[in-house]
Amino acid sequence: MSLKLKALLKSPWVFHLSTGSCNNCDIETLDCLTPRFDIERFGMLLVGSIKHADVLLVSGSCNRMSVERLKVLWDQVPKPCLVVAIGTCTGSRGLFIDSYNCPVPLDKIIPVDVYIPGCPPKPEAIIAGAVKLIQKVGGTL
Amino acid sequence: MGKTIIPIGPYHPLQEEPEFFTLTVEGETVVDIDMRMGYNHRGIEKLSEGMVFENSTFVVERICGICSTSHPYAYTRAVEDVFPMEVSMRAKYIRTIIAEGERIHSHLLWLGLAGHFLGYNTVYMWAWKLREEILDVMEILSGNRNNYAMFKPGGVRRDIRAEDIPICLKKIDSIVPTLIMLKKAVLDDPVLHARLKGVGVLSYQDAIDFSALGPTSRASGVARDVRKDSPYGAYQEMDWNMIVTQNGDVFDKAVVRILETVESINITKYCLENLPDGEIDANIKDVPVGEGIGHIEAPRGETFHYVKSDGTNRPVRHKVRAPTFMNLPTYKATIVGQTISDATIILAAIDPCYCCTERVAVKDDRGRMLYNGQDLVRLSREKTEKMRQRMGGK
Amino acid sequence: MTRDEVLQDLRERFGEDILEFTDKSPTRVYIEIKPESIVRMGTYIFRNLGARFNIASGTDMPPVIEILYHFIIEDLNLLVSLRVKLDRENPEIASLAKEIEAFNWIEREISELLGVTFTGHPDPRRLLLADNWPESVYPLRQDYVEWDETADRTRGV
Amino acid sequence: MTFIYLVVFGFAATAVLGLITSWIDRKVTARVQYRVGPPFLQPFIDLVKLLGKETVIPSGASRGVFLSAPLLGLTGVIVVSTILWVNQFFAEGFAGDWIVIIYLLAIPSLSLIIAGFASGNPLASLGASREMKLVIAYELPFILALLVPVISANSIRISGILEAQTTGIFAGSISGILAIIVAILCVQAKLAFVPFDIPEAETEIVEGPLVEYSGPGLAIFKLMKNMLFFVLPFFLIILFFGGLRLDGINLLWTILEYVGIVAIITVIRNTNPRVRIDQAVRFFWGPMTLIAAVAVILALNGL
Repeated sequence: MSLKLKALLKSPWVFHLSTGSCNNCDIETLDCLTPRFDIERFGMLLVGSIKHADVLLVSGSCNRMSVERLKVLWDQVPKPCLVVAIGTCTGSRGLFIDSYNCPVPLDKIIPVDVYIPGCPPKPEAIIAGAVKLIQKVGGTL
Repeated sequence: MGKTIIPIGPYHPLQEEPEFFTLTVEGETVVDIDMRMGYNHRGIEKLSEGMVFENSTFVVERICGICSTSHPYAYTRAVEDVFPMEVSMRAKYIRTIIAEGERIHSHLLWLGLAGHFLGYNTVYMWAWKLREEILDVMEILSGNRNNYAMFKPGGVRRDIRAEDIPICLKKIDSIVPTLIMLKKAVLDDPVLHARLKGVGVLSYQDAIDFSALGPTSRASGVARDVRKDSPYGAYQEMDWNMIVTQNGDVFDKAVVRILETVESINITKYCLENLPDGEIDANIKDVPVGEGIGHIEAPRGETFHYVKSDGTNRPVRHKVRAPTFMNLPTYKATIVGQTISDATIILAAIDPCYCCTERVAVKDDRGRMLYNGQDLVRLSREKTEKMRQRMGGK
Repeated sequence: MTRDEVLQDLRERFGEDILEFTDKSPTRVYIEIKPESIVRMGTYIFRNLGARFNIASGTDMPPVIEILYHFIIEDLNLLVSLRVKLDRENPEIASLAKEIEAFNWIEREISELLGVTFTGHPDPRRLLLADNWPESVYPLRQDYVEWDETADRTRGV
Repeated sequence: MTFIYLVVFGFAATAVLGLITSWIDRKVTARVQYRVGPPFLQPFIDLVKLLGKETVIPSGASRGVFLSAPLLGLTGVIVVSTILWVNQFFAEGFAGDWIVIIYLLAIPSLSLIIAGFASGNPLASLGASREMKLVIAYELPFILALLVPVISANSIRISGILEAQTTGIFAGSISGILAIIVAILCVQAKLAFVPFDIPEAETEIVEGPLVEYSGPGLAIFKLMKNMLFFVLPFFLIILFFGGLRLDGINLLWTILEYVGIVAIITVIRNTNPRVRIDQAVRFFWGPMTLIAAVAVILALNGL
């Protein structure tokens, strides 16, 4: 494994994107930062600008308006960049599959590396998902 | 000085959810604002076609994660307004416990995020640390950290076990000292005073004109609380205070929320200690034709549900109005003339919740789409269709 | 004013505008009125009776579109709902938003989702739907059909 | 010889110590917030990672300026730290090196301003204009506060200031204490930490000037900030605490002084909300300038 990749896996800065979610996944993601879970232990930081991000955490069921923005943002993000889909909505669109405003699933818009199912996934599940992501990219899974 | 356009969003660290605001600024002063909604609009209506009254609670729960009690509560009250049924006292107490638990966690969440927006991350971490304890209580009571799935028309889905109550009370008691310390630290901080007082004032008249709700209106001196005005649940059984302040600025909105958290803790404790015995569920007998309205006080203000029934086991129409829908337009009234630095905290002070605002959860039984691929659902639907045709076909 | 006085007052003042008066329960009253009287009656209830505007809800019930304006008089715990029925082919009603700010967004929402025109609305832009959403397709109408051919409804995972 | 000083001390040593400082800062922050905090090597890993990322140049930006701005800032810090190191351990500086340092310390801020305007992003240029206002606000009290040791030592050379403190450090006098208070608050603003992180307010203007930077550009800016986080406390120690002393028990004192200053900065940053730019300007031009002026007057009277 190259040094570049090693460093990336030890310091994934995440940018959080909601594409029309019910907020629960977003709140549980934020929860990962707080004292009980504290993902800064693993070098993860939540950043404000997409330009600083290494990992995109996407939640929500991809509605028509946010999908357009999602495509623009995906072009802007500096590569290499990993994508984590949080919640059932991003995986299968769950309840919202027949909604007139949610035409396409997330993995048809941008490539997804890891899915974390759950409605909402618990913070422990999100951390476990992040670990899986690191293992997968690092080639140990 | 020339005018510049400053975008906030759609993806901005200020907000967990996407929303697009365009601020027109002169130097640092905001002169105009435009809001574009729609980044969170999921159109729940068309996909929930064909849901029976009982199942709809799960859909409305997913309108918003933070208000995942308020919407089912308002919805069940609306259904109970259509159906003639009596909810037992025990069910009412359990509902009140869950609703107040949600208010505590929602207000703590707000406090933390407000601190974060001001760059005061210590408040953010402390408030969310306290919030974890409440989420633990909710997990003990309902099995879930969020999306509690406790409500159903006629009662509640799960009972509270007697042996859980002392554990919950202990957990709730354990956060009180820290909460009081945090309250002092926030309300007595001179830098916070300098930063928040007199900022983003919503006048009394504006609060009336915009029909502002919840803490947003109560901070402006409009004493408006569904729990007092139109009592429901177990709120009549105990003494508690409606927190009203007069200034309408960001600081007052924070004061209202923090003091309300303390009130909510007392209500929850009272309910847990005095939980009456009895059934938790009432059965629905027959479905009358008619319409019903249910409204309750969510953490952000009044949540309003309207249900129309045509005698079948599904609603014809179900309209949802979340509090942010009424509160968010007040942003325009409060922000003009303020600086960009204040714009974010003024917006945060409303405690906006876009997923609620853009829900439009309208159910409708005449569509052709199925809710879920499961064959069971389809079969029962076809059966109902046949029955309906037999009954004269609508 | 007591509950009875309020209702009596409404009956007297707007006798000609009221089509049907349903006194459903101690806290709920439904009043069906003529569409053209909505501005007068809405403003009266909001301004003079000190009511709060809850929300308006529109339903497509062929051959009419029904709009309910819900007001609550908080001191009396009384919910007054004004019902208007509009022609489905050409639904049009006067806007209340220019009088009272609270009506602004809900009228925008109803007009884009149900296709009701609110005449005199100060800001008749889209509120919720995307910019590429086609004109005169209203998702909340009963006869809505999927228009987007690229939409993927396979269940996937 | 100059080149070795520049590379070994000005850059390498300062960078390593700066990254360690930033780890201390993050760790203390985490402890204040009941968290565990990042591992020791985290700042180094972050840096390596950022260097390996792609650089995205925004379409509205002026390419050359956008890419050279971080280098300009880094150069400024390297030169400052070289002067400090050389004065501390190797040779006498030149006459008036104090003035040169004050000027060079403005370069990182300048580079941020340039970066902000070159990005062609409204948030970045807003951040740049805030940075500009902030610089104007804190420069006056900062210079006044740093004038106190110059007056007390009666020398405008760093080596002279160090020499004058062999008998007793300036932090022991009333004027010294007042000046340190002002200087630390100005350092807070220079480093753009809460409550004066107005130019980079993450939740308002998305890190301001840095919003469009990615990859190596961002890495250099972060490195610059971390080095500054070492250089500024170092400078204060030289001016008020008699410099770094590496002999025997004094080594412990030096570390304590250094970590103490860093901890004070971190604690201030974690117990305050961000202020508005107009409040910051009023704060620095009002009470801070006043206190600094009093300190100067006291120092002139030998207190």
